[in-house]
Formats: sequence, structure tokens, C-alpha cells
Amino acid sequence: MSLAFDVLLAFGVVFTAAAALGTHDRVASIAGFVVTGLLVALSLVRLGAPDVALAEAAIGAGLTGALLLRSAWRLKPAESRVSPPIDRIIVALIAVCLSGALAWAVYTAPGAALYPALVSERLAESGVTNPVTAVLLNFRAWDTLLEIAVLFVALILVRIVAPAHPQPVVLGELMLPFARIVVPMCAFLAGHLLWQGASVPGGAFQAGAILAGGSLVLMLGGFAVPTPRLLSWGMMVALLGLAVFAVAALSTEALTGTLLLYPDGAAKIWILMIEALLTLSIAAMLCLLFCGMPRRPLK
Amino acid sequence: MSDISLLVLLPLLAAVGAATTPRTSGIWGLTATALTATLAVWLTLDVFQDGARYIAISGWVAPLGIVLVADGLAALMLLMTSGVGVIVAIQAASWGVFPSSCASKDAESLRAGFWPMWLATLGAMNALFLSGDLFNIYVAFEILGLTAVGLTALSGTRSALRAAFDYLSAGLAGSLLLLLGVALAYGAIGRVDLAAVPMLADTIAGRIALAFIVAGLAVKAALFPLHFWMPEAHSSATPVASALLSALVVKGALYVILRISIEGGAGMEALRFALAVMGAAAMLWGAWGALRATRLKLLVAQSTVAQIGLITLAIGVAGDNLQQNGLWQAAALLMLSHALAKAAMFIAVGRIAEELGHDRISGLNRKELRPGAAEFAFAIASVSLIGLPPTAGFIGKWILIDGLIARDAWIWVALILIGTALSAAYLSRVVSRCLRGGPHVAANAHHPAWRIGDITALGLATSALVLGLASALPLGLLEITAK
Amino acid sequence: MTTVLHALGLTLTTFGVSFLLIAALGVWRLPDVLSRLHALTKADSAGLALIALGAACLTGRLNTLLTLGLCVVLVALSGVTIGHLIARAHLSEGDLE
Amino acid sequence: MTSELIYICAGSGLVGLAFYRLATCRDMLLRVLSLNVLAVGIAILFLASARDAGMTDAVPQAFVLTGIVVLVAVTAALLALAEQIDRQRDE
Repeated sequence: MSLAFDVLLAFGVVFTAAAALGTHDRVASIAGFVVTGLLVALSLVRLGAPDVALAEAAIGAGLTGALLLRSAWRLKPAESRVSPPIDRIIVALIAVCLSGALAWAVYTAPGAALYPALVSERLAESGVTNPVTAVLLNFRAWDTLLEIAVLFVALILVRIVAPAHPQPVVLGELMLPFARIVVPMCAFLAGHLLWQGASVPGGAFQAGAILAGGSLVLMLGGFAVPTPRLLSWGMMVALLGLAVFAVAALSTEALTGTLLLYPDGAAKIWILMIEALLTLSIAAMLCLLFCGMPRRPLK
Repeated sequence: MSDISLLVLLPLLAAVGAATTPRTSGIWGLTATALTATLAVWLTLDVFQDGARYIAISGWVAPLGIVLVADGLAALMLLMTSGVGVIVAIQAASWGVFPSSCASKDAESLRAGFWPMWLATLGAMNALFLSGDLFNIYVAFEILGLTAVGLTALSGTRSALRAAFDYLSAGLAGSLLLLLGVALAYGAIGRVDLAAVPMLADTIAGRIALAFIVAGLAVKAALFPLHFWMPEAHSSATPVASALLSALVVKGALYVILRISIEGGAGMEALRFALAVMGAAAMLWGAWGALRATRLKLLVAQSTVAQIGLITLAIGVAGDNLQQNGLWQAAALLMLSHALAKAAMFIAVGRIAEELGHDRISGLNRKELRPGAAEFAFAIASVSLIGLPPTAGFIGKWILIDGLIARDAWIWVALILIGTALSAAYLSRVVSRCLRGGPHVAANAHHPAWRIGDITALGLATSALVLGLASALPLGLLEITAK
Repeated sequence: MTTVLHALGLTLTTFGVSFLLIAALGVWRLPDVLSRLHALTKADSAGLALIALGAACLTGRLNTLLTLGLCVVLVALSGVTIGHLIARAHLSEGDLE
Repeated sequence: MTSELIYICAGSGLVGLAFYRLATCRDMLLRVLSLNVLAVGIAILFLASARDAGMTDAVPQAFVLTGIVVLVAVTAALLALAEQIDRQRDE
């Protein structure tokens, strides 16, 4: 029974992706992409990775879909130049070979993972009980620090390149009741995800994405007009994430002598404090990546 | 606080500072770059005295945690990055990021974007050189890819934006190949730290994973035939940005290829052979492109394709750590000398273009036969790139050819000599024209006043020259390996 | 008791799925945006609510019922709003032409 | 192991599809979309190879989570560049 479900789901993923990539109507292909993302999130749950599934649904499908839709609306339709059929057949053959070889390589890989034993052995020392959070904020916090730096750099790049003044569109009278219910719920849910991330699936990235979604509802609905002042406040919050994480890393080194080794017994406090700030900062960064920033430097 | 963690975190923090206060971003940039260079020198002295150093982040050792490794090679690369960085930063601060001729209305705020981008580049490159973990390398490459694109897009022209888009999408494809390789490596041996590379090279699945990883790195390093995005990106950026991109950013990927190749052991022989062949092809292809180029900046960018080919060839024929001692050190030395010479060359080219009002090679002759400091710097940098004695390029090629002759690998020797002859040919296209007279100065050109810009190009070029005389220092540093 | 709940759950879920199928059929076959929207929003909300109720019966726990109820409310809310937005966008596009 | 095989096939199918589209299409938006599909395929492959006896290894989960966040940042940057190129074409 569950095997049939897996087969259907996998088929759905590939089929919707093919539909998304096959059509020339931009909005249709973005819709296909979002559906693919949601189905992928479901298959990630089936693969036993609910943390990743949450992030994929919120960020991979939701936010990326919104970004793509925004650009589809702003970009002019491109000239559709179709490559000659011979080329397409050759490329298709290569693609099929690539897929086959990849599937074979992954399937036949011995897969003697060393990590599960190490993680479960040391989970007790990490300060949290959700292994994914433990990896992200303790065992491999360095990766996460650099990841925040990636978001920061993307933000600066967007500021250099696209100084679009976001203009809210009047979306109609139904937006107000929607926002009244959904936005507080987003804030509540983000807090919940952040807190529960220590023990069960959830964490700063998922919470930040949901918070960003809530703020986008406010902005797009025209309830929070993105004035330059508001945007520069947002920018401050966004930049705070990397600064605070880096300073926290340096202060752990000053306190314990090792980079990102939290003081004895206080690991949970440190992780939660860092995560709470990261949540705010990630939400601000994702929001600003979506709506762009004024090119005038901050005053 | 140790120097290793500050080497990464200080530039990143300064990048945040520069982004927050655009007015003082130049001060942030110069101070942080200078401090980072000091830290790099400090670390190098330390490595010289006490041998390689390790930091286990969060106290967790590999494979679960991430270990930062500072051995001789990493220290040399850190020195290279911050050394070139300091000089280019001085250039950017004193002369401006943009030549005054192309001042657009947004130039002021674009200029404010330079410093955060450069500081984040510095932090990401330091993180890359120190990293001992494949996934961590992937994340560092994502920072580097975005900052490099930011530096390309700074000039704001349409061709630069187009090149930036191609650069970023090629870079993303490369990163995803790298990530796929990491996934396959995880499937093969269940861990992704760099110390596990020898194990990877022993199994079929691991070799496939390594092939994907190296392919992703080859995109990032602009190795032929995956270099399609590079000449356009490097030639349409502003001079300072081009200098950083061409001298430093591609070295990040080359460094990781070198490191994997050294660690890989005998199992990587096929992959190394492929690298050597691709390197040779890149050397010839880049030289051909440079011979045909009509614009000066494009010529320099194409010469980067050729030089990357030479370095990759050196990595490919060098073999692993145990098998051929010394040959891989030639690759590291060539990287160092290329970084210095190419930075000098791009800055000099920017200077020449500003002076003439254009950068067509056919119009390099000037009215009065008096080559300026920029032309002089270009000529010295050319000497280093061609590999004439006593430059570091010469020492690198000498070690390489010497080792290859000892192995009777005459084909590679012949290819390197052909590449050298071709590089002499295309660089003399420029140098010889600078010595000829003729009225080709554009109407809007002006003779720029003497500025620090001349010193920086000259200084970089001279240091490439002097490094040849003092090459015992880097070679001694490279002897210190992590064991 | 459990068997009754189980049977009830299965029936409700089947009904819900058939509602969703009808909605899909409507989106596929109906001629224009507004009538497609009409089919989609109603059958979709009803289908989801029935499936959620059925699933709650199948698990038989009050906790699940509350969570699923929240899901249904949220989906219904966004369904209403999005339907409204799409219709508005469609109408204003019509004005432009 | 069978259910992993199914998802491995889906993941590599996505990689193949994305590769085909990247090689045959010049439209900027569709290229960004294909790169995203490629990343999703790799994520599925990564997690499918992380299954062992019904448990999923936490470390690859963290890797994929990082990958998703990094990807959205790069996507936003790519789209901003594309929009600016388009805007300059008008002027």
C-alpha cells in the first residue's frame, strides 16, 4: 500500500516537473514548479526528513515560487528560439544517460554512513534533542555561519543590482480579514517552530521563512507601506544576523578557547538565543530579497 | 581569539560594517584588509615555526565536525590573497573603483557596494583555504560565487550585467555539480571531510563522486571547455574588480582541485590525466583567443584562460603527495606568480584605457614616444607571465619542466614550451605597440595625473619579479604539510 | 466503536477525494477563468474538509482533530482570498483589453 | 530499499529533465527554474542515499536544508540581475 503511494508520488514529482519545464507559458511553468516543490516536500517526509520538508515547502516551493512569479510579471516575454531537433535529440539522449548513470551510482553506493552513530552518541552534549538542529547549530555551526553569510551577500548583490522601489498593489477588500487572521498566526507559528526546533522538527530557517511570508502579506496587501525608512530598518535587522552570529562565535572562543564551543551546560541557551536572532534576521533578509531595496544608501 | 577564526570572521564582520555605513565603507575596507593581511603573516610565521595547525570547530573532530587546517599550502594561499588584496584595496581606495571616464549617475552608490563585496570575498576565500570539509567548501564557494558576480556587476553596464547573469548561472550549475559530487561521496563512504578523499579514490562510486566534484570546480575555475562565461565577465568588470576576479577568485577553485589531487593518492590517476589534457587544451585555446583579441581587456582575460590551463596542467602531471615530490609545489608557485602578475596587468590595463579613452589593441600607439608607468608595469607583468628569469613564473616552470624531463614526459614538456611561446607572442602584441608612435588617442581621453594607481600596478608587477629571487621562501613554506 | 469510526473515516475520505476529482475535472474542462474558479474553490474546500474529517476519524484522537481543523480553516481562508484575487486580476485584465 | 529506489529514480529523473532544459533553452527565467529543479533533484538523491534501516541520517538533512536556503538566495540574485538586464534593454 505504502509502496503504491511512493510510486504515485515519485511519478507525480517527475510528471509535474516535466510539465513545468515543458511548457512555454511562464506562469504555467511556475505553477508546475510550485506543485513539484510541494510534492517533493511530501516525498521528503516519506524519506524521513520532516525538517527539510518544512523548509522545502516554505522556501523551496513557496518563496522561490513567489520570486519567480514576481519576475515573470516584470520580465518581458523572451523570444522563443527553438533549437534544432537534432540537437534536442542528442541532448535528450545525454540527459537520459545521465539520469540512468546517476540512479545506478546512488543505488549501488555502499552507503555505510558514519554519522548516525556519532550524532546519537553526542546528542546529549549538544544541548538540544532534535538531531538536525544539533548538527546545524552545534556540530556543524560553521556551515550555518557561512550560510548566513551567503544570504547577506545575496542581499548586498540585490541592493547593488536592482534598486526597485516596491510598489504595493491594492489587492481588494478581502485582503484585510485574511491578513488579520493569517499574520498573527504566522508570528505565532514562527515562534512555535523556533521553540520546538530544539526537540522536534523545526528551527530558525523554517520559522524565518514563515515570518517572511507573514510580512510579505502585510507589504503586498498594502498594510505596511515599504517606505525607505521601513526598508532601512529591515536592512538593519537583516544585517544583524551575520554580525550577531559572528560575534557570538568569537565570544564563545573567548569564553571557552574553542570556536563555537558553547560554555559548559549553557549550550541550549546559546543555541536558542542565536536561533531567535537568526529567525528575525532570516525573515528580514528573505523579505528584502523579495521586495528589493532602495539604492540610496542608508542614512 | 585565535588568528585562524579571525581570518574569516574579521572580513565578514567588516563587510557588515561597510554595508551598514556606506560613507565610511572605504575605511572599513582598508582597515579590515590590512588587519587580515597582518593576521595572515602572523599565521604564516606560526606555521613556519611550529608546523601545521588545526582547529576543531565546536570541539568536534572530523568526520562529524569541521576541522580547519592551516598547513604550508593554505598559509601561502592566505598570504597571496591578503597580499594582493591589500594592494588592490589601496588602489581602489585612492584611485576609485571606477575609472573617471565611465562615471555614471549611480557611480557613488555602486562604489559603496564594492567594499562589502570585496570583504566578503576575502572572508570566503580564507574560509575556503582553511576548510577541511567538502560540504563546507561548497558553502564557501556559494559566498564566493555571489561576491564575484557582485564585483562583475558593479560597473552597471548592460554587457557587465549580462556577463554577471551568465557568470552566476554557470557558477550555480558548478556549485550544484559540486553538491551532487558531495552527495555521491556521502553515498560512497558515508563521510565528506577532506581527509576521506583517499578512501574515495579507492572505490568506483567514490571516483564518480570525485569526477563530479572536479567537474564542478572546473566550471568555477573556468577550465577549458567550461570557461565560456569567463572572458566576458572578466573583461566587462571594472579594472579593480577584474584584478580581484582574475587574480584571486579563480584561484579558490584551483586550490581545491590541487588539494584534492594531492590528497587523492594513486586512485586519481585517470582524473589527473584528464585534468592535464584539459589544461593543455586550455593553454592552447586561451592563447589562440588572446592572439585574436581586439580589445586589451579581452586579451588579458583570454590569457587568464591560458594560464589557468598551465596551472591545471601542472596539477595534473604533478601526481600525489608521495609519488612526485616537488611538482605540485610548482603548481602552487605558478598560482602565486599568476595572481601577482595578473592583478598588476588588469590594473595597468585600466590605467591605459583611462589614458587613451579606449582599449583597442590597434590603437595603443601614442603620439609621444613615452611609455608611462602603467605600460611599464604591464611589461614587467608580461615577463612574469611568460616565465622569463628571474620571475616566480620562471621558477615554477623550471621546477615543472625539470621534473617532467626526469620522468621522460617529453610531450608535456613540448606542450608547456609551446604554451610559453604563444604567451610570449600574444603579450608582445601589446608590449611592442606601446613602444611605437602614432596618433590613436580618443577625443575624450586625458592624461591622468600621477596617482597611487601607478605604484600599485608597479608594486604588484615588481613583487612577481622579486618573488622569483626569493622563491626559496614559498617553497620552504610548501614543505610544511599536515600530517 | 473503532470499526464504526474506521468505516466512517473511509467513507468521508472517499467522498472528499471524489470532490477533489470533480474540482480537477472542472478546472480541466470548463471554458473560462471564472467558471474554473467556481468549480475549484467550492469543491476544493469541501473535499479537503471531508478528507480532514475522515482522517481524524481514522486516527480517532481529539488532538488530531484540532490540528486538522486548523488546517481546514487556513486552507478555506486562503482559498477564499486567492479566489477573490484571481477573479479581480482576471477582471482588471479584461478592462485593459 | 525498494522505496528508496523509487525516490532515487525520481531524483535522477529531475536531474535529467533539468539538464535537458538547461541545454536547450535560452530564456533567463526558465533557466533559473531549471537550476532550481536540478537542486531539488539533488536534494532527493542526497536524502535517499541517507536512509539506513528506516532511519534518516541527520547530517545530510542539515546539508540539504543549508542547500535550500543557499539556493533561494542565489535565485533571488539571479532574478534581480535578469530584471535589471531587461530594464536596461528598454532604455
